Amino acid sequence: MPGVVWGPDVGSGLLALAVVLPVAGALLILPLGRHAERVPHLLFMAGLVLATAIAYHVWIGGVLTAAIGGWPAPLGIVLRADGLSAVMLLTTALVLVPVGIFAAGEFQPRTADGRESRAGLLFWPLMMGVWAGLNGTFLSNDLFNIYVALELLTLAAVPLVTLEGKAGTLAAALRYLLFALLGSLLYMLGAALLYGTHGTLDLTLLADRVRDDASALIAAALMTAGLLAKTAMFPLHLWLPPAHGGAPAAASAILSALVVKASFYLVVRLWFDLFPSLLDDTGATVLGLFGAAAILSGSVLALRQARLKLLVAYSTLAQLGYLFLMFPLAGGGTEAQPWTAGAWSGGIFHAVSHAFAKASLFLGAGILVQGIGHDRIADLRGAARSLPMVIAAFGLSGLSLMGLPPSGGFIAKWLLLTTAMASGRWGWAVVMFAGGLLAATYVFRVLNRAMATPEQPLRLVQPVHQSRQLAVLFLALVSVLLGLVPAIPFELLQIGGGLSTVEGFR
Amino acid sequence: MSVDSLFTQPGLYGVTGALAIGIGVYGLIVRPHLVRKIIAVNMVGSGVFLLFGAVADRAAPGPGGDPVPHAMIITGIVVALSATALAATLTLRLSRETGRTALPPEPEDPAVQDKES
Amino acid sequence: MTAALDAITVVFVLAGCFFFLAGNVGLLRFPDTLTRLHALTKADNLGLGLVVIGLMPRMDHPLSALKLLLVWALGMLAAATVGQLIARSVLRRGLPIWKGPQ
Amino acid sequence: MTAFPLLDPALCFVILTTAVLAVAIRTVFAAVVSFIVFGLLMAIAWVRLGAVDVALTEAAIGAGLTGVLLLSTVARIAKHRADRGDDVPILEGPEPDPAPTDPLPGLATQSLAIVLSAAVAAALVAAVALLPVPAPGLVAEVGSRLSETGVESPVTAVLLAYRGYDTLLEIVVLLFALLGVWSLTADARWGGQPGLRHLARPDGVMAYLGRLLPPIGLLVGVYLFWIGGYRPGGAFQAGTVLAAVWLLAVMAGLVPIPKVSGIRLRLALVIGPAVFLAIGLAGYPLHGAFLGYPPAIAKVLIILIEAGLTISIATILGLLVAGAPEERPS
Repeated sequence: MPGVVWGPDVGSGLLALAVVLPVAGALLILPLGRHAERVPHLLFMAGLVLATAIAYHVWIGGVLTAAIGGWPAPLGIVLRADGLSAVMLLTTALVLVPVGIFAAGEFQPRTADGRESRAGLLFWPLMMGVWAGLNGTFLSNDLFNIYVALELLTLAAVPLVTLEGKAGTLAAALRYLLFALLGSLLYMLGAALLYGTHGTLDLTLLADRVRDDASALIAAALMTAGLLAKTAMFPLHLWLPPAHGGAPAAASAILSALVVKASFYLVVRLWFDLFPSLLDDTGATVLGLFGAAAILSGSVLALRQARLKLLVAYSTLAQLGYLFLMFPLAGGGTEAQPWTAGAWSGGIFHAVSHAFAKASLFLGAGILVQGIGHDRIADLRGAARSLPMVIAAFGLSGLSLMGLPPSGGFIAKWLLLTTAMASGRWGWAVVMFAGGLLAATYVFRVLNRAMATPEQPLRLVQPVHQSRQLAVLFLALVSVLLGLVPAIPFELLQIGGGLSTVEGFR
Repeated sequence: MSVDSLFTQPGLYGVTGALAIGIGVYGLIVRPHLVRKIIAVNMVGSGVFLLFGAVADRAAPGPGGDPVPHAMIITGIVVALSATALAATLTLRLSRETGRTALPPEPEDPAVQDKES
Repeated sequence: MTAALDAITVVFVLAGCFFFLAGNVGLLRFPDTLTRLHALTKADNLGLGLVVIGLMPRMDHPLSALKLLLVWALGMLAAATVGQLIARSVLRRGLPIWKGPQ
Repeated sequence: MTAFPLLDPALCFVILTTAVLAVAIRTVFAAVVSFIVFGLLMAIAWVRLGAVDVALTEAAIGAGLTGVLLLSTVARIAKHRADRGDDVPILEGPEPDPAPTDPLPGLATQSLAIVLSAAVAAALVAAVALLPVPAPGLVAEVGSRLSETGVESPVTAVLLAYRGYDTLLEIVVLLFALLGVWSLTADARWGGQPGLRHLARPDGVMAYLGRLLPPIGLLVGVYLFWIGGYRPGGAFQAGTVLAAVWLLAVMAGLVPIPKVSGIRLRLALVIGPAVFLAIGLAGYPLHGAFLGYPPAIAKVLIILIEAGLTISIATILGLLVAGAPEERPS
């Protein structure tokens, strides 16, 4: 084994660093206390470089694997990065950098009188924990190791919800925690059954050994149910809006953009890599129906919200619904007509573009709260004049939610739609159209208010630093850019994806 | 399918684990008090671990067993304690701030949320 | 030799179990906290001690037998302390105390 | 095992009885006590299944520490209630479930819960019956490479060598649980001491125990840490014992509980994962992979990691029980 890292295979050596970096960050920030001001930003930048390097190595050399400690599977834990992992890693890093810049205006480890600030300090290690949990999930090829990474994610994410110390967020955080815990236990239960049946938890080994039988079905059902609870998928979704809507804006952005995607990512891994036969089954239709219910109910509820942050949170429920349409759409294909590819690429692309759009929306809502003192949609008149960058970003991100060109959301929904129509399954297409219309209604409802001219010019209660507005705009621009140059991410996504990604974009 | 395997030693503990999970799920749904819910989640966790332990015992009956699941279960127990500590502190804080020890009914009314901010 | 050791084990462990049983009957049947404490701590300490004595000959190393004794000592220490604390709390809170059959 | 054919069924029956009690019994306090008994019985079940390491962990952490946490939660809730003047102390009167403000689920929810939990249990029983014979596992693989790890206990080899990465993440999870607990401090109290009061009178039995037990506890803790390389034991069990000793000394009023802002405390929290991480990174040049140990020095490295972990685990567990800071920083 010696020489693996320093030899030609530098890329594999980088994988573990993607988890080491944020963990080391948390361990550093804690003793540094109020002197930790600059550390997180340096780490976020380093993380972006690292994620880019990993993606680059995947791009030129294909799938990367690294056996931790030199112990190969099934005895040890193997890290594995294919195109999908690399894309998720990059998305995470690209969202975290602007969110970090945005959050610096709100969370300072040192208070004005030079003491250590509770929220100002703890926000940063908690972010590092979320980041480590995300990277750990995206890179691990071992089902139990993923369980530990998911728990790290949960235990770092839940305190973020209550970080501002508002009493109203406590119940939301508890509901979130209970759902997440039950979800991980169900997931672990499925993993235990797989271990009992096949004697390994390594995804690659399992993919060869899993048969299409009753015990696989029970394990798959348990794991999927657990992960649905963690993803806030209908009908296990009610914990999400109060938790995401009540958290500080920077935390909401991370929770809605990235954290729920980790468990979604796992559902994709399980269904496409481990239990591909399920895609042709009624189970996939059930997932799709849940998705459809989420799209419609989430959008309608978003329409009825009086506050922007809650509107954005309910819109997350709806947008998560689209992700689950990929399961029924991927099934039923033949070699001549590979529905799988279009549905898979569409679903993943939606997850990525929604991450950028939603992060931008939550940060924008946070700026409105800071700048004009509230986020009541009815009283937004004049906001476009006072905070033009934020409202512009809202419009751009809104394109992705509605699925209008040019945006990443358009490409994603277009892929899903064409798959649905090409395979003659009109029902799913109708749901997507309806969801798009509803999204347009709630986006324009906000824009309409914000662009209206007020009777008196809107006065900012507190100045908003330029860098925070730029962070919001940057995220919105990325979500649009994805729609303009989709080819690069698509080629990256297809690396090592096996049957699921062939013929994706073309 | 072999029903006989349920009546071996590991089978017995596997079934006990399965039933403990069922009892825990029931308690989690039905009991409103948050300390009860935390107990119920821990009960589900213990059941999951016991079932996994039965799996390990099948691979190598008697003292020792399969050490890989054992190590995972130890990790799982520590993780469960971590989550319990956080949940307990949240419950405590909720009780001090609001006097409640249960979650409010589904929080769908935006007015409730508006009051909070 | 082994038969004699086995006999010692059986006798002492059974005796220990009897005291555990007695202690638990007392816990269920006695009228107030103090008497229940009395039953529990006395009988359990004795029961644990007898079980320990019964198991000592079965250890393959004298050091392990000593560890068993340490278990007994720690068990008694814990029982004594907890008994004290509970009894004190009964007095401090003024809980009802049994004054003999009415 | 064959001498008492009824031992396992009886144990399983009692385990399930305490499980039902923990859910169904009238007061929350009694439910917590039932759960602790459940946990201790689970520890016996682990011995029956030949998993002594797990039994130790379950008894110390699953039943012991979890129980302490839940009991202190119930007691502190009762104190809040008493402060508000709407209820009685916990040991005398039952903690009402539900409290006056807590809604009960409707009949529909209850029936749904019964159906759902029965379905889950039935599916799992079926899944257990479906497990294949002969059972697959990794017993042989673990044994065949044990010599490269330098430790003799297979479980310790899995925890710190083969799957050391899990354990690294696990200690980080534990640390984040503490950060989560701390994050619930009121801003004005940040930097102060956790809310563990010492209750002992200086000449009382508690103070006596607090003086008598720590040396023994310390010895047991170090022993558990050391024995982990050979037989059941290790950093987590040792850390639990040390945490208990520490809390005892605090409650006996012998040592003050440190402020959460203290730099030495912060360093004690991170030393375990930091040493783990550093040795893991040294694995790149030494053995060509993250967390790779050269067989020649594997044992030394594992002992170093375990020593750091024991310190951090003891500190974190103790502070988790102590809770969020409640005293203002002076």
